[in-house]
Order: sequence, then structure tokens, then C-alpha cells
Amino acid sequence: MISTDPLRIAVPKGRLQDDVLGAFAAAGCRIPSPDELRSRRLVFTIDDIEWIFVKDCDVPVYVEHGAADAGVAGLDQILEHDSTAYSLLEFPFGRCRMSLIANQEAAPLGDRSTVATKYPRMARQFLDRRGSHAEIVPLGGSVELAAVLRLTSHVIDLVQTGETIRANGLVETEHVLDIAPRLIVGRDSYRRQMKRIRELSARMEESLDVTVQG
Amino acid sequence: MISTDPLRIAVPKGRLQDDVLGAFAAAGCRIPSPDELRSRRLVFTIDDIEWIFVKDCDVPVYVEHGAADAGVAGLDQILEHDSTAYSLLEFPFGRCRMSLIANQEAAPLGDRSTVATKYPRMARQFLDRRGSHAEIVPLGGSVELAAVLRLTSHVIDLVQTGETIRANGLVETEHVLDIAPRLIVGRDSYRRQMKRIRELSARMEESLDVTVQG
Amino acid sequence: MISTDPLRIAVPKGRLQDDVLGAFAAAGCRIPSPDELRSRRLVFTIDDIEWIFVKDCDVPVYVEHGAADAGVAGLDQILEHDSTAYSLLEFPFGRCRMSLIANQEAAPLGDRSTVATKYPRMARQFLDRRGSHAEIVPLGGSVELAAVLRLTSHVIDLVQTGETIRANGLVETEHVLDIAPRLIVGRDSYRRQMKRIRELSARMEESLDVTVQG
Amino acid sequence: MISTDPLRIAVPKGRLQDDVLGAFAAAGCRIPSPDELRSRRLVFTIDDIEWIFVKDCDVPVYVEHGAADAGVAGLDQILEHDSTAYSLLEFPFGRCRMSLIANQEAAPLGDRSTVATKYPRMARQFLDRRGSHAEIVPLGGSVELAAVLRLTSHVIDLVQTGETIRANGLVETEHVLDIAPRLIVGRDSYRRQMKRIRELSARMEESLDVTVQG
Amino acid sequence: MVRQIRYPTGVRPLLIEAAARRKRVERRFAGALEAAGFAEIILPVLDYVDAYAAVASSASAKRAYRFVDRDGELVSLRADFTPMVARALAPVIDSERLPLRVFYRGDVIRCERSRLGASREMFQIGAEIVGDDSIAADVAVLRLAADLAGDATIVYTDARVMNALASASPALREALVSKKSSSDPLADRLLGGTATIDDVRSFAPAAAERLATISSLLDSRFVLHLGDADDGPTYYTGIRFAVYAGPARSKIAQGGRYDDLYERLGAAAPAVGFTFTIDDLD
Amino acid sequence: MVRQIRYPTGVRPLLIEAAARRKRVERRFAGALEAAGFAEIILPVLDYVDAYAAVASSASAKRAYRFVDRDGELVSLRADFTPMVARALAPVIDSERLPLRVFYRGDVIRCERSRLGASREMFQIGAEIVGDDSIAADVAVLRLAADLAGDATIVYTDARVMNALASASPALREALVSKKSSSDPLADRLLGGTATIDDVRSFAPAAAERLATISSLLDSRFVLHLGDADDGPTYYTGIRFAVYAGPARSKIAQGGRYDDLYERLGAAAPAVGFTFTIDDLD
Amino acid sequence: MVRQIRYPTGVRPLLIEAAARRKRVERRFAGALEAAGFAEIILPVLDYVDAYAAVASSASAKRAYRFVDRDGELVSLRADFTPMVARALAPVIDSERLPLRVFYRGDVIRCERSRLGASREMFQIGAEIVGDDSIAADVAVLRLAADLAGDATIVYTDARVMNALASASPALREALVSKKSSSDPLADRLLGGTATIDDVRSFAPAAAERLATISSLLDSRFVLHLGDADDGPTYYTGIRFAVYAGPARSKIAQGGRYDDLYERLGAAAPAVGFTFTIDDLD
Amino acid sequence: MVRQIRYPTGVRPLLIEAAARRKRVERRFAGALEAAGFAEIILPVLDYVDAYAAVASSASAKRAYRFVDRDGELVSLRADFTPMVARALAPVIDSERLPLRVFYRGDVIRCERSRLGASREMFQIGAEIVGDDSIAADVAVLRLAADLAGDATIVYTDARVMNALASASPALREALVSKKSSSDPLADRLLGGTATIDDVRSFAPAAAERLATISSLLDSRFVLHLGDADDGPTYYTGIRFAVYAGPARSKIAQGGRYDDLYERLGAAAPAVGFTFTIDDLD
Repeated sequence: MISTDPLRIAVPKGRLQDDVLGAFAAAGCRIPSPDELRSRRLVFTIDDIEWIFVKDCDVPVYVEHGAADAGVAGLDQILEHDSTAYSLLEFPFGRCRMSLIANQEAAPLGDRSTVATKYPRMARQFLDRRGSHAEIVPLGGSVELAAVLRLTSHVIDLVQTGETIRANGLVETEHVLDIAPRLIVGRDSYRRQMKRIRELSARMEESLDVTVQG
Repeated sequence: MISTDPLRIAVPKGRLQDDVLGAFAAAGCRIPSPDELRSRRLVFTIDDIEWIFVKDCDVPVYVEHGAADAGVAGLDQILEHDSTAYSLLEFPFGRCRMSLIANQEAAPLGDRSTVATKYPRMARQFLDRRGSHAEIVPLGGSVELAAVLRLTSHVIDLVQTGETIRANGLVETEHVLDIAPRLIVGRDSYRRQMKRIRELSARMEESLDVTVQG
Repeated sequence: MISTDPLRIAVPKGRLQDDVLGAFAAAGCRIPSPDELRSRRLVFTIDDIEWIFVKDCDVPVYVEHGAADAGVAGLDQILEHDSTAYSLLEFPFGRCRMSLIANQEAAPLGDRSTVATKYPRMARQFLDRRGSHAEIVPLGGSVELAAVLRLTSHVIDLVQTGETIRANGLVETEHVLDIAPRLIVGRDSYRRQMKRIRELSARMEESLDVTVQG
Repeated sequence: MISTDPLRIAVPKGRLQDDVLGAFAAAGCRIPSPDELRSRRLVFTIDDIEWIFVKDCDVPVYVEHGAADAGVAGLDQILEHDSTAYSLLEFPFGRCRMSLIANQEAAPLGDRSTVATKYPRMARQFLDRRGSHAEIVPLGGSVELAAVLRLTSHVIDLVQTGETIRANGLVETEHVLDIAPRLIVGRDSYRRQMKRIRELSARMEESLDVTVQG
Repeated sequence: MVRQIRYPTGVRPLLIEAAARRKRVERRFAGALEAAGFAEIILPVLDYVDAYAAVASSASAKRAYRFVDRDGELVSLRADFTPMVARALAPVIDSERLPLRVFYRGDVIRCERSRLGASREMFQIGAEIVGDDSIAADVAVLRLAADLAGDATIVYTDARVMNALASASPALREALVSKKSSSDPLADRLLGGTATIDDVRSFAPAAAERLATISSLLDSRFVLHLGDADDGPTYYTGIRFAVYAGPARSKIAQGGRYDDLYERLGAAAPAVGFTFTIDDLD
Repeated sequence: MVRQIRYPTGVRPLLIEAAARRKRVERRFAGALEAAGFAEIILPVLDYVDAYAAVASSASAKRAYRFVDRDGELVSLRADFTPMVARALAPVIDSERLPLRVFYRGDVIRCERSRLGASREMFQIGAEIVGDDSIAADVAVLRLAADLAGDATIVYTDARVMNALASASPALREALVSKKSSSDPLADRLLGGTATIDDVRSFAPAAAERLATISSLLDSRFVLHLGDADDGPTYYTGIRFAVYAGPARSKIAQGGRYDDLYERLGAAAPAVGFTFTIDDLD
Repeated sequence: MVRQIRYPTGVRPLLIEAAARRKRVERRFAGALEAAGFAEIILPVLDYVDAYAAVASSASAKRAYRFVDRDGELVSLRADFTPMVARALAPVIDSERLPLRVFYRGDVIRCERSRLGASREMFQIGAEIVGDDSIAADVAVLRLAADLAGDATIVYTDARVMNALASASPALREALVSKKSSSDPLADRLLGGTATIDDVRSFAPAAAERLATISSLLDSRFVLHLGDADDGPTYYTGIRFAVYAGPARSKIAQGGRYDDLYERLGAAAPAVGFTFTIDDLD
Repeated sequence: MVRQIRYPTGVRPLLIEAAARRKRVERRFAGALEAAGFAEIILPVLDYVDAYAAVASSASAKRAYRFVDRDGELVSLRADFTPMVARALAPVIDSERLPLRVFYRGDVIRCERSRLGASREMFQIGAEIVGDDSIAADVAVLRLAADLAGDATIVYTDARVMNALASASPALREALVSKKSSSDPLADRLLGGTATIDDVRSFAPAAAERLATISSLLDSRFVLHLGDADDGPTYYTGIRFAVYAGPARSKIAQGGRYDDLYERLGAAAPAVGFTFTIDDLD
């Protein structure tokens, strides 16, 4: 065993937090209690794991720079950050899709199209694959609004139920990518904590009965 | 009157949304109903106002580029985006402060300091005023965590109650700026809608009994 | 015949001038008379040839830019100017060699060597072929002096008799290139005046009994 | 006296060489004999002066870089090289003028003018003073030819008798600058050899009966 | 491997249909300007930054493509036309040939990110009258801008009004710039757009005088807004205006009088003009 | 202090008369090309160097203004149009809409020093037929170039002749490239411009066949020179030509067929075209 | 006005205390390397990008400061030492003087944003043995790295193991690279770090042979991890290792054998070496 | 194909022997400076040009490698140390800790062509006393420079002498700058190096007073030359000197007092120092 330090795991706050902690609990890890989670504390060390709670888009950043050994992040965040971390597991919860969405009068995706998105890097790659010169407009959120107001012809965003799209009179025109949360591990951490990480990953896989596909 | 188009107003989703809508209602505007707000719709036209709901950090972007005539945004977002919009009103709700926060062992702010923040532009200006070469580490959220984990010596972030700081054993070492939401209006929109905008602003000011402080 | 304009031929003033004119005369061209040449005139049109008299280093420039159809230039000037003109003939007169010359105490050409020269482009190519990082010092003339004064360890220059080298106590250490004057023709001029140029070149070749080598 | 090394003086080969040596001889310096000068040697040490013979355009280079203590160079070369050396004396011989010369059909100097010259730096400064966008074409010599052939509308060059201009049907349209050879001394050499240099300069001045005007 | 398709920020090709639309608009503008007696000049796409040191603004520098050329000089791709016109014409300004009426067109190239609802391309056509400081020139330029814009509204003022306020009452000016309400009744009228020329005559008499004449010569497309704070170039010295047309929230043109600019770039001459950005017009 | 007047290497403004002359020439060319069924496209003045890695030549790179942009990418100001056309059109190449006839115009901007007898400015107009590999397209392009040039001489060959020689007999090709005389009678005929199509049929049969047909369709303005060595772009795969007119020693246009270029830039399509440099024309 | 205080990305001054700390570490490393027979060389802070075309990786190019110099050539500030050593030594590689033991030190300068928990400065000290392809050289370099690091753990493998797997079984390699679990027992052992040299002998016999000897010569600080996927430079051709020490999660040094690198940069010679990044060491 | 071997202008690697020689000189200088109580600081190789706007000289800018970084800011490779020291120390200048004695070393990187008899490399070591405006500090710095240089001659004056002359008699100053002879006997003595402190007392009393004391404290290695015209940086405000040693015609070090420089770069403090260029020393 190279290192006996606690393993630092980055948990995404918000939507996925409960499912993620549940998956670790099912694999036999002791996780912070509901009371602890209700406090404003951001770090909890239990047994040999140091749990840290970070904004979802920062998980790949913490893992990439060695500020956390492992973490759970959506494929959208992993790809948008061009992460070099290893992906050990894909989780069955929190799945959604990234789609190209158009306003109803928009012409098909072409050279004069404009695309609002929170994911400029992935949007660029998608447009390059499609051979399109379309312009990208980066926004921080509510990107569908840009298409509703005809500020852009298209939007690239995550879609879960499609309710927002329908409610605002937009059209989902193309499937870009399936998105699911993954357990990611930094390359240096993997080298130093190989055995513990693989054991943890194996226990999680068993309990999830997940076949890794990604 | 130059223009008779509806006035498009950008309302920040989330924490400030109810107070902001309340302030407009108190000034006599008809606002979307709770049912409407629970739908996933992002745009509502009522009387001569088109309400749009955007992520708080995007409000200055919409107003700057003429995608909205007016909006409500915190001074943090206004300054971080270097907005050229006019600030007509400051609201009495949603006030907080931007502070410099340190971990307990951190040396005083100096050349070897590092500062995690969601506000790199404002942090840079603060450090320049202080004559400090400290390094800035931009993050998307939970920036206090960086100081808790000793990844940075300091954090610059918004503070409301100070509970997060206390719960994580950090120290608020310096007041950077008072922050409050403001009614902002784009320069071109002001020219084209001068009269309506000033009337609306006057009604809001009366109802709020707010003295504008700047 | 594409063009019936006079053929403009650039003759290098100075050292080579008489030999060059002699070669054209031997090929049957009427050349300016000694009296004409003693005048300060720079241009003479005789029959269908316009003779212009230019500094030797400018001949490749005139031909390259289409300011002259043809000219006579040393291989040193042709290569130093990276000329794209065609070389139709090599003349038997005016031959010399380009050499690497060292002062007597100079270490063999190496990384700390410095080389004075009028030909920085050719010197660079020679040093690259030799894998040397030696530094080049461009001068306008009397480059041997730099080595005599130990301002540089080496010199790359034309050598005719070697008398200057001996008189100044230098050593000719390496042969870089054989140099001879050539008849050069611009690419555009060749296309437009192909027949006349080839006839002239053939007559000169006969009269010179020169085998073109290359 | 700071330094007792011989004083190294750069003499321009060619046109000015005899007059320059004569001026030093008149000031009491022993100069190389005609026989010595006929040899190919480039360096002669006589008494406490080391005479070196360099191409006229290289004199300011040698002095600027401390490769010679002093030298004689025309104002054209001094200015074209942006020399920082001190000018101690101006000589009465070798004087000429720099002129703007036009071909007979050329329009007055204007935006569409082109100017061939051996002095691109001085030409640029002249054109800037005249507020002209005219284009400069650098050549190595016989620059008048460019105007004769209508390759450029103008030429900037040294004029002595004006015979070349007349013989080629050109017109001297403007006086740019009076040119005379000067005794120049490098700044570092002046500091180290102040006394000897001033004595030499004083003797030359007396013998020349020259008033410095420069 | 996926090939990169995108173009550098701020440029892209216009293929057949888009090029045809662009050329149509160009022709309409150029035709109208020529008919109005303006002669075209063509400006370089690249110039030295130092040549504009006397009029540089750091804001526009931030958006320009800048690089160091092979002579070690800092150069910039064309990001603003008006100073380039002055620099180009300055050496040939000749009082006998004035006034000059010139126009120009071309792309400005800026390394700005794409923006909501605005094209990142920037094709501009502008025109100016050089060497004529008359009211007639002001009015001619204002009318020409309105005619070119079609169904337009033009908001105008005189730059000297706000400048005079800044000297007379910094607090008042600050209120005008921030647009917050004020207890000062003058400020309130200025802010609300109801101030009259008489309101400003005391502290900006020359501007008031000139605006009075100008406004008497203009029709209802022109709206005088004396409290307008500047958000454009800082070189205006007289009238200043913004042109609005159609549904766009943003101005499609701006202009004004800049009587110092030529002097700072080499040859004194008054000038008044405007620049249209026509990417999104048809 | 003397203000710097000059402009960066390779650019300068065109003031009123010069701009009018330029526009006149532009109109003449654009009018003729439109009449011949060519549609204009507008190409950016700036592009990524890497986008042309597949066709880059180091010689032209040396003359281009190049710099690193804010994303760390190497970009270049426009220095050669033909590859830009292919890159711009590649994403929209659609076999059903082919052939396309397009033309383009604009400055190429190079940091070359001024040259004897040649303007350093480079305004170019070019045209090409994309998606048509027929002899008719070759002839149409040759004729169009000749008509645009006025009283012109066009020297042409097929790039495959010299390429075939290079494989068949490097020594022979070297003689042709250097233009020195040769004891080989074929070389001599090629060098002297007296070689016939029959002379090259044995080693370049396809080119010979095509040239035979082409030459039968052309009038006396066109001069076939089979021994012509290339001095232009290296992407030609079929006919290749240079246009001479008036007293100028230098060619005023060049062109040819480049059937591989589009494929290397993203979408396969044959193409044939030419580019005029019109600075010095009237 | 507030003066700008910050420095460009990737650099900052070290004032008295920080400079003293840096110099202390430098002295410790340089002293140890000199004692081990290594001679210092000094590498330029700037070099042509094209000089490394044969070994360039686009990832590192993205992080380097790059610009076009006055000759129009693309240059880069020093962002990676190892190829610079090879380029500098190549012209003086002389088989009689080999092997050479050299070391170097200096900043690498990258325009990366500041990062969580990692200094953006990058002071590096590295060493290599040139011209010795023996196992003894591998072991000497591994031991030297461990000694310099103090209380260190070194994870090592041979680059050929994974390369052989890539040819033999792309699917297996993919599993190893992504680190997902696998039903293949060999993959599982490689992934879990329990694979032995015998496991890889069949498909990578030379590497297995060499690793067997090397591992027999190393003590417990060295951990053989045969399934290790590369995350560093791509030029390794033999052993490859990463050095971990103290509480830092990130490696403090990396190294390996690169027997092709010199040849690609001008003169064939085997080499093995490592580079420490010492900003955060004391 | 021949590979390009050369390095960019102004840099090259130092291989084993050259590096050893460089390190020997470095050690000798650094040892002597540390023994004299100077602490090292380390300065970045890259900085913003705008940070030095208050002290910039266009001459040095011309020789520096300059480029635009990814934020659009103009940056420069290190071409002059002294202003960098002031900018780096300004934020930590603390009157209680003054005076500071600091030294620094490193390459300056300039894109100058190679020069006759001078290396284009530029390794420099410099030192300065910050926060001490005493004569003792002047003398300490002069002596330290002489000791470091070995068998040296130091020519010195006070920058205020020539500055006072420039105000008092521009004609006289011009004579001194050009070094032409003059009919004025004072000018003649100043030119010839025979002027005494009494000669300048009338127009530069403070400088005269100070020089009188300083010269009384110096030995024969120091030569007072009151008529010396400046050829170095323009920021000197008191003593100014050049160091000559051995057979070299060029100075090997220069220095002086610059009491305004720190203030212009952010924090007022007097300073006196020097910089050696040690490439050609052994």
C-alpha cells in the first residue's frame, strides 16, 4: 500500500447528492448523517474517507488538480473540462441526454445558426463534427430562453423530461450525447491508492449491479 | 414616445425572485401568477411588460447586449460583468457583503497568498488596490471549501449570515464591498423607452421608500 | 513570338563588366561603345536589346521582380538572394570560391565560433549543414578584417588569389562553394521571350564553348 | 590617462581614403606608406595608432560596437546607422548632398510616389517630415537607374556633380541634406581615451582650419 | 479525427446567399452616399497602434486583435473607422479643397465573444464631412443618417451639454450618468427627457444656441434628449446622435461632430459624420 | 517631433482618386464575372494556419502576417485566396448543387518589402468552377481569364507533363527546371517551346489527350508551352496557366485545375479557376 | 487610479525569503547531482517551435506562450525541458565522449490559469544519462531520483508493456486506460496492480526481461505497476516512472527512457532521465 | 534535408564547458555580494509592458522581444533589470525594514543581431541599496562595483551636472553631447576631462557638494569626469558611473543613483545600484 492517508472524495452538491451518497452507503461506506449534512460544514472525515461537498461543475477540477482523489461527476462536466481522470463506474441514476434544441421557426442547423449553451466546448465539438460554422453564445443558465426569445436559433442543453422544451414551444431536433454520472479518479491518486480505490469501486459495482458501458 | 414595444424585464431566478416580483407588484405591475411560475415557462407577457426569467449571473448579460430592456441584478454580478447599464434603484432586500475570508492558519494577505473565488474580476481589483501579488483561483461554487482544505489561504465570497464561515472554522478578515440588488437598464433601451422606464422606476421607488445610495 | 519588346539585360558594373559585355559581343550582340560606357548613362538601347548597368548585388533583384528580363550574376548573389530565376549559362571568367577562413589561433569551427560575412544567408546554410550553432556577424565588406582583429574567429568570403588571406595572416580552412557568373532569366520573361532568349543563349554557349555544369 | 592601448582608427577604403589619411598626416600622425597600402594588409600599427581599413558603410558599425575607437564616416552612413558615437570634426573634403531626384514625367512627391534608395532609414525620415506615404524601394546601388526605367518615380541618393542625373535625363527636385565626412569616436572609447582623442582632434582641427558646423 | 471547422473569433466567410445580401445592402448605402456627393476612400485593415496614441481608448484596444509585427511595432486590426479616416486624410488636407465629403466601408474585426442577439461580425459603412463646421453640415449629416436608416428614430444632443454640467456640477452629472432619481428639478427634467433648451442655456450657451437652430430644422424623426450621457467614442465636440430603427433594441448607427480629432492626428479640420453597422440589416 | 506617417508593410489607404480607380476596376471585373454566371462569396481576412496544414507551403507562410491569437492558436492574415475558397465551401459542398461558379475579391496582405516595379499592395479578384472536371470547364476558365485581361497572351500547359517527366527522367526534368541547354533533342524542344503534344504523349498520355482537345478549342491568344516549369502554387493537377497583358513583364493572373485541393480541405470536388492581381491595372 | 499589480500568467518575482528558499532547494539538488557526476548545461528560455516538429504534442503547445518573432518564425517560451536537452546536445553528440551525464534547471513558463492546490510557477531540475542503454543506467537514474526526493515512493513500469498490449488487444488496453473493471483476469490483475512480470512476458518479452532484472536491483521504495497507463510525454521507449513524496497527491517528478528522442532531434543516442518540479518542496 | 540548427536571436544553450564557466562567474559574484550583505531576489522573465509605462524608453523597447498575450496585453521578455527590481519590491517597501540590499541575476533577452566583438547573450548580475540616500551608500556601491570588476577603472559623475547645464545653457550642453570643440573655456575643460568640481559648483551646487565628498573617499581606480554625457538609462538622479576592465573597449558594468524610479513604479524609495554584464568575463 503506497499511501494510508484518508481518501478524499468529492460529492456534487444538489440534485445528485442523495443518490451519490446512497451509492457509497450501499457499498458499505459510512456517510455523513442527515444532521451533519444540514449543518453548513463542507468536510467530514469518517473512517478512512474524507467527504467534501463541492458544486457539480467543480468536481472534475478538484480531481484533475489532485485536490480530491475521487469524485462523482456527470459526463457533461467531465467532457466540458477535458478531464484526464479515469472513469471507473457509471451510475444508473441521474441519467439524461444532451440535445440540440431549436425554436420552431429556426432553419435547419447551418452556417447562420447560433447556439446558446452552458457547454461551449462540447457544443464546439458537436458543430465541428457536423461541419457547421454556427456561432456559439455561452450563457450561465436558462439557455432555452435564448431560443424562446429568438436571440439564438438553437440551444444545446441537458434534457431530462423535456417539459421545459414543451412548455416553451421549442423542438428537440437532435440527440447529442447520453449523460450519466461517473465515478472518476485522478491519475496520480490511482497510482498511490490503487488497491483501496479498486476495492471501493468493486463494492460499488456489485451493489449497483451496474455494467460499465462508457 | 419613441417605442411602444413591450418592456422586457429580466428577473433573476432563485433566491431573489420572489422579492423582485413583489417589488414590481407593489409598484403596480401585474406579475405572473404562482401557477404560471410553477410551469416551466420562461417568458410571460402581461400588459406592456414581457417578463423573462434568467439565471442571476446572466441578467447583466441580457441587459448589456440589448436582449432585455431592464433587469434586477446584484452589484456583485453588475461589477463582475463590467456592466455599462444604468443603475436606477437599489433594493432593500437581498443585501449581503463581499468579504475576504481566511483559513485559521493563513498568514496575512501577502505575496504568497492564494485566493479562491467565484468573482475573479472583482478579486483582482481588490488585490490590486491592496498592492498584493496574490494568486487567484477561479471556482464555480463552494469556494469556502478551498480554504477549509488549505488549497488556498483565502477566499473572496459573498457572506450573508456568516454561518458557513463559522461552521467550517474560517475567519472573515476583511470587508470588501456591500452588495445589494439593483434595477439596471441598458443604455439603448433607456434612450428608446426613457419615459416609461422613469415612470416605472419612480413608482417602485415610492413603494419601496428607498433612498438611492449608489 | 509572344513579345516584341526589347530584351532588357542587366550587366553588373565593376569587376565583371568588361568580360560580360565581351561575351555578349562574341555572341553577335552589338554592345555600347567605350565612349558611351564612359558617360554616366545607365541605359542603352541597341537593336532589340536594352542594356542596363546595375550594381552586381542588384542583378538578381532586377531579374526576380521583372525589372529586367535577363542578367549576369555570380552564384554568390544568386543564392544569397534566393533567386527563382533560371540559370541558362555559366561563364568561364570571374570564377572564384567561397571559403571558410580562420584566424590562426581560432579553435575549429564550433559552438562558440563567430563568423563575419557579407553572405549571412549562405553562411547560415553552411553552418546548418555543419551542425554548428556558430554566430553570424553580417558586415558590408572587408570581412577578413574581423578575423584579423579577433573580433570573430572565422570569416566566410569569396577568395580569388588568396593574397588577402596570406597578407593578413589568416588561414583558409574549408572550401564552401565554387562561384561563377551565370546568365539568369526571370521566369515570366522566359515564358514571354522564350525563343529569343534561347537563341541568344545558344549563340553565347557556342562562342564560349562552355559546357554547362550546374 | 585611463588606457595606454593603441588607438584603433577605422579608415574608409575607396573614394575618401587618401584625403582621410592626408588629414591625419597633416595633424602629425605617421600613416602607412603607399607600399604598405598597396599590399593586401588591412591593419597597420604605427606609433600608438592602429590603422584599420574598412568599407565605408562599416565604419559606424566598428565604432558603435567598440571594435574601433574612432573612424571617419560620411554623415549619410552615420545617420543611416543611427550611430550614437560622438562627432568631433567635420572634414572639408568629400562633401556632397543628398537629394530627391525625379524622373521627368514623375508627378510631385505624393502618396503614389515610389522612391528607390540606398538609405531607407533616412528616406523614411525625410518622407515622414514631408507627410508622405510614398513607398521606399531599397537597392544596393545605381539607384538612379530605377527612376530612369520608371520602376520608381523618385530616387533619394548622394549627388556630387549632378552629372549622372543629367546624363540620364533625371531632375534633382529637392535638397535633403548636406553630407560631409566626420571624425567619430565611440562613447566608451571617449571615456577611456579622452585626453589622447581630444589632442588628436585639436591637432586635426588646427591643420584643417575647419570650423565645426554640424 | 474531426477537422476543426470554426473560424477565428470575429470573422467568418459569407457564402453565396449571405454575400448577395451583404452586397445588396452595400450597394444601397454606397449608391445613396454617392448620390449625396460623398466619394469613397479605402482604409487599410491593419495599422500601427502608436499612430493613434493621441486618441486611443483602452476599452477598444481590449477588443482589437493586436500583435507585434516583424519590425517590433504593435499593430492592430481595424476595430474603429473614424480615427483611421482622420489619419489617412490628414496628410492631404488642403484648405482649398475643403470641405471633403467622404465615405468608407469594410469589416471591423474584433476578438469579442459572440453575444446574445447580436452578430459578432461587424460590417460598417460610414461617411463624414471634413472641413465644414457649419450647422448646415450637422443637419445634412443627421438627415442623411435618417434617410439611410429608413423608418428611423434619431436621439441627439450636443456633447458640450454634459461636459459643461460636469464642470458646473459634478454631482448633477453623476446623477445623469447613473440615471438615479434626483431631488434637483433640472436633473429630473434632464433625466426624464423633458428638459428644454432653455434649461441648459445658462451653463452651455453655445451648445444651446446651436441646438436651437438645428432642432428647428429637423422633422419628427429626430428626438432631442439633452440629458443623454455618452456611451460612445469620447472624441465628440458638438452634436452626438444614435440611430434606432425597426425592432432592434440596439442602435444601428452613431455619429456626431469631432472638431479636434483631425488635429490630434496631424492636420486641423472640423468634421462631422456617422457610422452604420449593417450586418443585421436587409 | 516628427510624427510617423507610414503604414505597416503591405497596406495603405486609397484616397479619393485611387479608390475611384480601384472601384472602377472592381466593377468591370465583378460585372463580367456575374454576367458569366459566377456568384460572389466573401472570405475572411484572418484564418487559422492549422486549417491549411494539408496544403501549406512554407514559402507563402514566410510572407504572411502571422500571430498567435488569444486562444493560443496561430492565425494568419489572408495571403492566398484559393485554399480559403475551398475551406469555406467544403462544408456546403453538396453534389446536387454542383457545379458551383463562384468569384471573390479582396486584398491579400503580405509583409513583403516594397519591390522594384511592383506595387506591394495586392488586390485580387478570382473565380473558379467547383465540381466540374470537364474539358469544357477548363476552356471556359481559360477564355474567361483571357477576356478579363483584355489584349492578353496566355501561356498554358498541363501540370502532369512536368510531373510525369520528374518520375520518368529526373535528369531531364532538372534540365527543364534550370533551363540549361541539353543534348537530349526532346529536352531541347521542350526548352525552346517547340515541343508538340506528340512529344509528350508517351510519358503523359492523359495530359496529352486533354491538351490536344483543349488546344483545338482555343484561339491565337493561347500559347501552349509544354516545357513550362511551375513557379506557382503546387496544388495544380491539370491545366496550369499564366496571363500576360500590356507592357508588364510580370504575369497579371495565374490559374489552373486543382482537383485534390477540396478533398484535402474537407470535401472532395474538382475545381478549376484563376486569380487576377489588379493593383496596377486600369 | 489603481495601478495594475499582477504579473503575467505563469510568472512572478520571488522576493527575499522566497528566493532564499528556492536557492536552498536548488543548491541541495545541484550539489547532489554534481556529486553523482552530472555536469550542468544551461538551456535557452526561448526556442523555435518548428525545431521540435518531430516530437511536438499539441497538448503542451496549448499551454506554452507562443508568438511570432521578427523573422516571422513561431517561437515558444520554454515549456518542457527534455526535448530541449536533446536538441542542444545533438550537434555535439560524439560517440567517443559518451555516455554524458548532464543536468539542467530553470523555470518552465506556461500560460495556464492558477490551479487548486498547485503553484502555477514551475521551477524544474532534471538530469539524464545520454548514450548508455544499459540496465545499470536505468537503475542509476531510478535510485538517483529516489535519493533526491527523500522519503519517496516511485511507481514504475516499462512503456513497452502498454504499447504491446495496444497492438495485441486494443480492447484490453482501452480497459486499462479507462480503468473500468474487466472480466479478463489479466486485465483485472493489471488494473489492480497485482499483475506480475510473468503475466506480461508473453506479449512484451523484452520489457519483461529487463523489468525482471531492474526490479531485482531495487529496494522497497520502488513499486512496479505493470498496468500503469501513461499520462506524461509520449516519447518514452523503456522504463517510465513517477515520484511521489510527502503529503502531496501529485507527483513531484517523472522520468523514463527515451531512446528515439535524440535521433528525432538530430543525432541518435539512447537516454534515460527525469525532471523534478520543485516549487512546493522545501 | 538540412535541419535548422540555429536558435532564435538572443539566446543559445550553454553546453558543459560554457555552462561551467558561467556558473564559476556567477558563484564568484553571488558570493561576493552575499558577503557584502546583499540578499538575492529572483525576477520573472516576462512582464507587462504597461507596468513600466512611467519609465519606458522607446529605444529599449525596440530591442525587446514583445508580443501580445492571451489576454490581449502587450508583454515583453526581460530586457532591463533595474525597473523590474523596483516594480517587484514596491509593494513590499516598508520604511521600517529599509534599507534593503538586494541582488539579482539572469539573462536579458534581446532580439538584436549579433555584433562585432560582442556576444549577443546577456547574462547580468546587479545589486542595489534601496531606501538609503546617503553618500555612504553611493560610496559603498561604487567600491563594490570596483571590487567585483577586479582591476578596473570607473568613470563617474553626477547626472545633475549635465542636467543643470541643459537648463543653464542648452548650447553648452549640445557641445558636450556632440563632443565638438568649443570656444567656451569651461566647455573645453569639461570636454577634455580637466574640469574640476569648482567649475560646476555655480550651476550644480548640490551635485558639486556631494561629488566633493564622494571623490575624497575614493581611491585612484575612480576617475571623475564631470563632462560625461549620458548614454545609458535616463532614470539616474545622482551619481552615474561606468566600469571598464581588462582589454575590452566596452564597459562591463554601469550604475548610478535613481531616487525617483521606485516612486514612479509604486512606492517612493531612493536607490543606488549597478548591473554587470558578465558574458565575456572569466
